[in-house]
Amino acid sequence: MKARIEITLKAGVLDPQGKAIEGALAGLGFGGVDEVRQGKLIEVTLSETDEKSARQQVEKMCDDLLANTVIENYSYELV
Amino acid sequence: MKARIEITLKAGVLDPQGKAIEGALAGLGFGGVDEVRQGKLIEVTLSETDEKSARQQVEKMCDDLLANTVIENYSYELV
Amino acid sequence: MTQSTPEAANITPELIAEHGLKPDEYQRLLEIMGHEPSLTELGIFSVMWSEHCSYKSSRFWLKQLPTSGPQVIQGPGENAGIVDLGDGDCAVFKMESHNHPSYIEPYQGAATGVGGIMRDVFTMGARPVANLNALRFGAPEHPKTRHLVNGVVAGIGGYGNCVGVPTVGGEVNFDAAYNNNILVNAMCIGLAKTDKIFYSAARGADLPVVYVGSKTGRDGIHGATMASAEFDDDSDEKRPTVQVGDPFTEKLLIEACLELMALDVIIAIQDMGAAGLTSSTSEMADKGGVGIELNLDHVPQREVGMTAYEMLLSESQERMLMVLKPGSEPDAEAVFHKWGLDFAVIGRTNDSGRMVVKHKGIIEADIPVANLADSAPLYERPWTTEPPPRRILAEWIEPPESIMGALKTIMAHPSGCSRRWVWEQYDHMVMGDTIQRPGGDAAVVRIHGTNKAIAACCDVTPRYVLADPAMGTKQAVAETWRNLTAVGAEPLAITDNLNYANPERPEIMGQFVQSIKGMTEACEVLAYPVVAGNVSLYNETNGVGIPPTPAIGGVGIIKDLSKRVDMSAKHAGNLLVALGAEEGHLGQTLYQQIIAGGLDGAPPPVDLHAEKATGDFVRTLIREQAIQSAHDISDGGLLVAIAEMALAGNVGVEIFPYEGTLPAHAIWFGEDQARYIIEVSPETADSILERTRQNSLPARIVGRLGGDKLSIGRAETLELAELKSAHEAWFPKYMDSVSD
Amino acid sequence: MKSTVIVFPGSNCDRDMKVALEKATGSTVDMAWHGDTDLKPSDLIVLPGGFSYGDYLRPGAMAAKSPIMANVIARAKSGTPILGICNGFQVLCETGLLPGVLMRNASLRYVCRDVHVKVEQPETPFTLAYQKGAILRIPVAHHDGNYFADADQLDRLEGEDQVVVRYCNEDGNVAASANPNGSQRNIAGICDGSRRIVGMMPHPERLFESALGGCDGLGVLDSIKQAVNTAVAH
Ligand SMILES: Nc1ncnc2c1ncn2[C@@H]1O[C@H](COP(=O)(O)OP(=O)(O)O)[C@@H](O)[C@H]1O
Ligand SMILES: [Mg+2]
Repeated sequence: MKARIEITLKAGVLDPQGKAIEGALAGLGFGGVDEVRQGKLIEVTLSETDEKSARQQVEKMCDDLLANTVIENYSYELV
Repeated sequence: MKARIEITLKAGVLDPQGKAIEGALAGLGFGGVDEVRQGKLIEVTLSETDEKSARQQVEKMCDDLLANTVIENYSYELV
Repeated sequence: MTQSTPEAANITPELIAEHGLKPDEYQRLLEIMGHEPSLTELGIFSVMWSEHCSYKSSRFWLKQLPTSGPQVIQGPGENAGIVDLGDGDCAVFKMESHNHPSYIEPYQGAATGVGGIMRDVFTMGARPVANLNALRFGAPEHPKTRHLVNGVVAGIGGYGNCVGVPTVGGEVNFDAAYNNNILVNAMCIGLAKTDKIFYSAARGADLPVVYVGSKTGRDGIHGATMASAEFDDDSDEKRPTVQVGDPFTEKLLIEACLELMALDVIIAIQDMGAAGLTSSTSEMADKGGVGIELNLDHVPQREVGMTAYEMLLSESQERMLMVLKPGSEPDAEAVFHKWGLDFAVIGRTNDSGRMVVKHKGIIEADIPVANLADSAPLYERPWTTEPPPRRILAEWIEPPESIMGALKTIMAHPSGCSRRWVWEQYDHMVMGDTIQRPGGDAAVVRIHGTNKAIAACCDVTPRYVLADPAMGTKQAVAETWRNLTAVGAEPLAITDNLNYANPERPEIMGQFVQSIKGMTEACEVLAYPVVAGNVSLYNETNGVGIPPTPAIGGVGIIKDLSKRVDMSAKHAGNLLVALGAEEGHLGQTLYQQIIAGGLDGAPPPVDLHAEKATGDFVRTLIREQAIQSAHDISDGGLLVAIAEMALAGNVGVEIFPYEGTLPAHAIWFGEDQARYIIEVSPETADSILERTRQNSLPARIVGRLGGDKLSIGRAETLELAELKSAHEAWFPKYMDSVSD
Repeated sequence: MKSTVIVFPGSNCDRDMKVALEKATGSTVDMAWHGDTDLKPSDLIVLPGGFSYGDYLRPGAMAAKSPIMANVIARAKSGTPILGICNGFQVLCETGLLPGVLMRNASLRYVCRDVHVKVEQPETPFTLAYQKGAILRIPVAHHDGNYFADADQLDRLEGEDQVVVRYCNEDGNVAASANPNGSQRNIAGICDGSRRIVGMMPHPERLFESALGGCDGLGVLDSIKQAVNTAVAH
């Protein structure tokens, strides 16, 4: 089973990468770009086959390591 | 209009980050994690309202700046 | 194990050509093998006989270089050169190119270049302590340049910073001739004990061959093979031939290797560089005069379904091959597992003299090792050369409207401006022994726990080499020698990195040959041998080649750190004395290029005997602690050198008007060689000048320190602050304007 | 006195820190490996700079979860002074021992250079040898030193005098132009409420002898010596 985890910065948290991309896009002549936010996409292949335990496992991974829940949100789907 | 862009490493390209995360998860006692790959998620808010031109714009952004097409693939959706 | 031969490969002329083998080279292969090769065998020959591995165009000439001296412990031919530093210490160093990969993918190309050269150094038992890099980019206006500069510098920093080895020096040039062929040359210096050096010769039979480090993937398997669809199952996505570096793993690999080296169980060790497993295996076997049998089933693999061909040709990074003392495997494995790295016994040595590779019960390759190495093609390519261009007389070149105006223009130009933007992205202080940071003449790195230091620098002036390859290369060697001398070091030896266009063109081969001649002469006169090097040919796109660019990396020693100087002007009231003959040579100078409309004529001639006499004198003064600062005169000439000292020390200089017979601008901007500026106190000036006369060294007091500006008489003045902002501005401004 | 430097895979200022501490304290320093589960008694613990776990995922994130850190956190709670330099500061934030987080530099570039910082909180075991307001010239070397916390958290830090050092100009002016990484309110280092846990981006261990270009970092080492001597005397 595979988990696709998306980790994004919470609203209000500074995003230096997003800001820099925004500036670069403007510099390259892309008009009308209002905001850019950058996040992470993490794909984890699990040997677990039971969906419920897989969900538990993934949530624990995110809480324990993958996301810094002070500044980040996460969401995921199993595929 | 918002574009959600996913940038992932091409198959076969070494992903040192993914590898290190894999090791760390194992160290934290998560058994059965087979592979971890890390990618980027970029959200761009566009003032463009026409879907076709938005697509063109996003693809050009990805080719020109956001993705390193030598080692990365990208995909996106408009929301 | 049941043994069978691989399926017949159907070796067509096209397949041979795709593997870069010429028809006569293939004939030679057939003679060695005695039968048609398997595909894997063809792949092995193809990489081992490539220009990169076999040096087939350059070997003949490289043999002529001076490579010995009492200080030399190991000359060219091993992973890196080694010089003696006394007290049981030695320096292990080498420079290597990663040009093409850096053009394709600047960040990863440059990063893996740094990783590769570090492995060459720690393979020999040395802890890497300093990195340098010599970079050539296209014209700043070229649309790709900014992207390349950004990626290359970030990649070099990204790798070295993470590994924790300081990047302490280098050089950067911009020139339209590099638009489509940038050069990224990385140098690494390590420190070892003379009684703990490790080599690659696998001596002895029935010893375990061990693979350590990262797993093998399909990275960097070459384009030739990529073109044949049959090697690539998922052909919907063409596999990138770019390798991705993993500096974190490199750091672990360094620590693990050094830890294992202390256990005294390694018989031979070799990094897996170009042509990975193939070249490391065959080189270890060839040097040790043994055979090796590999079983690829045991190779740690990152991807499923890899073929023998792919595993043998993969250039996955951060891997090493070792031959261990039998029975020591468990201890060695424990060390690598502690560091979280793969460890696998993948073969054994034997006395067959053959490299035999098995995979899934099939013998994929069986090749006589000695022939693979010794019978590699060797070409004495035809070469032509032109007489050097005529010398340009200073009188032919227009003076500037104002001397200070020209100075400011030169120091604000991409060719003359500060490289701070580059080196501030490199951790140049980690390890706690960087005594001279970037921005000086040579970097100085203390030998940990002692009062001694090594000094190092990289130099070549491509415009000189293009005009006159022999003289220009001589100059490059001399300039490194001078930069080392200017910090008080005794120059010991060099590594070269010879970057040229297509050697099959006789005029390019001629540049190469002339460079070797110039280098040979300089190394001989200065007793400054070549102990390591690297050749990069075919730096050419659509028939347009790079200028000949023999980058030279120099290494020296400072035996007592209390006896060194830097280039920053120190005290108001002190005098600046210029040493060396003033001839006002303006041909091929920055002045000519930037102010006078374009390069022309002969480069400044190098008198190696004057070089030696002047340098030895400066070093003696530094050791006597008789001078407060010193700087060599190079790009931009005397006035630029004075200005650099003033900026570094933040002290103005009252420069004395020139009263001789040459045109003044030739005096201020001429790039005459074998020259230095030294700072002396007014009390000692007379005696030092007297000593220059006794030594028949031309010398002249050129200015007095003080104030906050540069001035020549009343009319010519320039505030230091103004010069400083002009000098510092170009690079960050350029890089921040429309980033990519 | 006993001090301990924690070594993570990828730490690379561990030796520099050891050398500096030995010079400061005159006694040998223990090096504790990330995988160890026990930690010898120690008067003070330092988390050194470097790239633990390659800085992959988030700087300091994986180190914060390594086995030894459970012990370090326990020691912190029982009052052992802890100093995190650079990557060590990032680790302290990731463990939650210090608030906030260190984001990518605003320039997105690694920066290695001398900066100036002003000492705002001299009452920590690592800054007590400095006067309040002292200006130090000290190197930074990082890719992720952009200190971020929300406005409330920042106000709380300020209100409790937990900002230890702030980037400033040579003349002490806390200006945006003096900020090498875009950190909020020019913050270069902070402490916890007990003032015994300190994290800072600058590297005092890189500037403790004139041969290295300056001695402004010496105060941190002198502070350690004083703090520990006082503690031991009590
Ligand atoms: N790519 C680089 N990496 C690190 N340091 C560099 C780089 N390029 C230039 N420098 C540093 O900038 C200073 C000036 O360089 P350069 O003009 O080439 O010196 P020189 O004229 O003494 O050979 C030197 O200290 C050099 O080490
Ligand atoms: Mg110089």
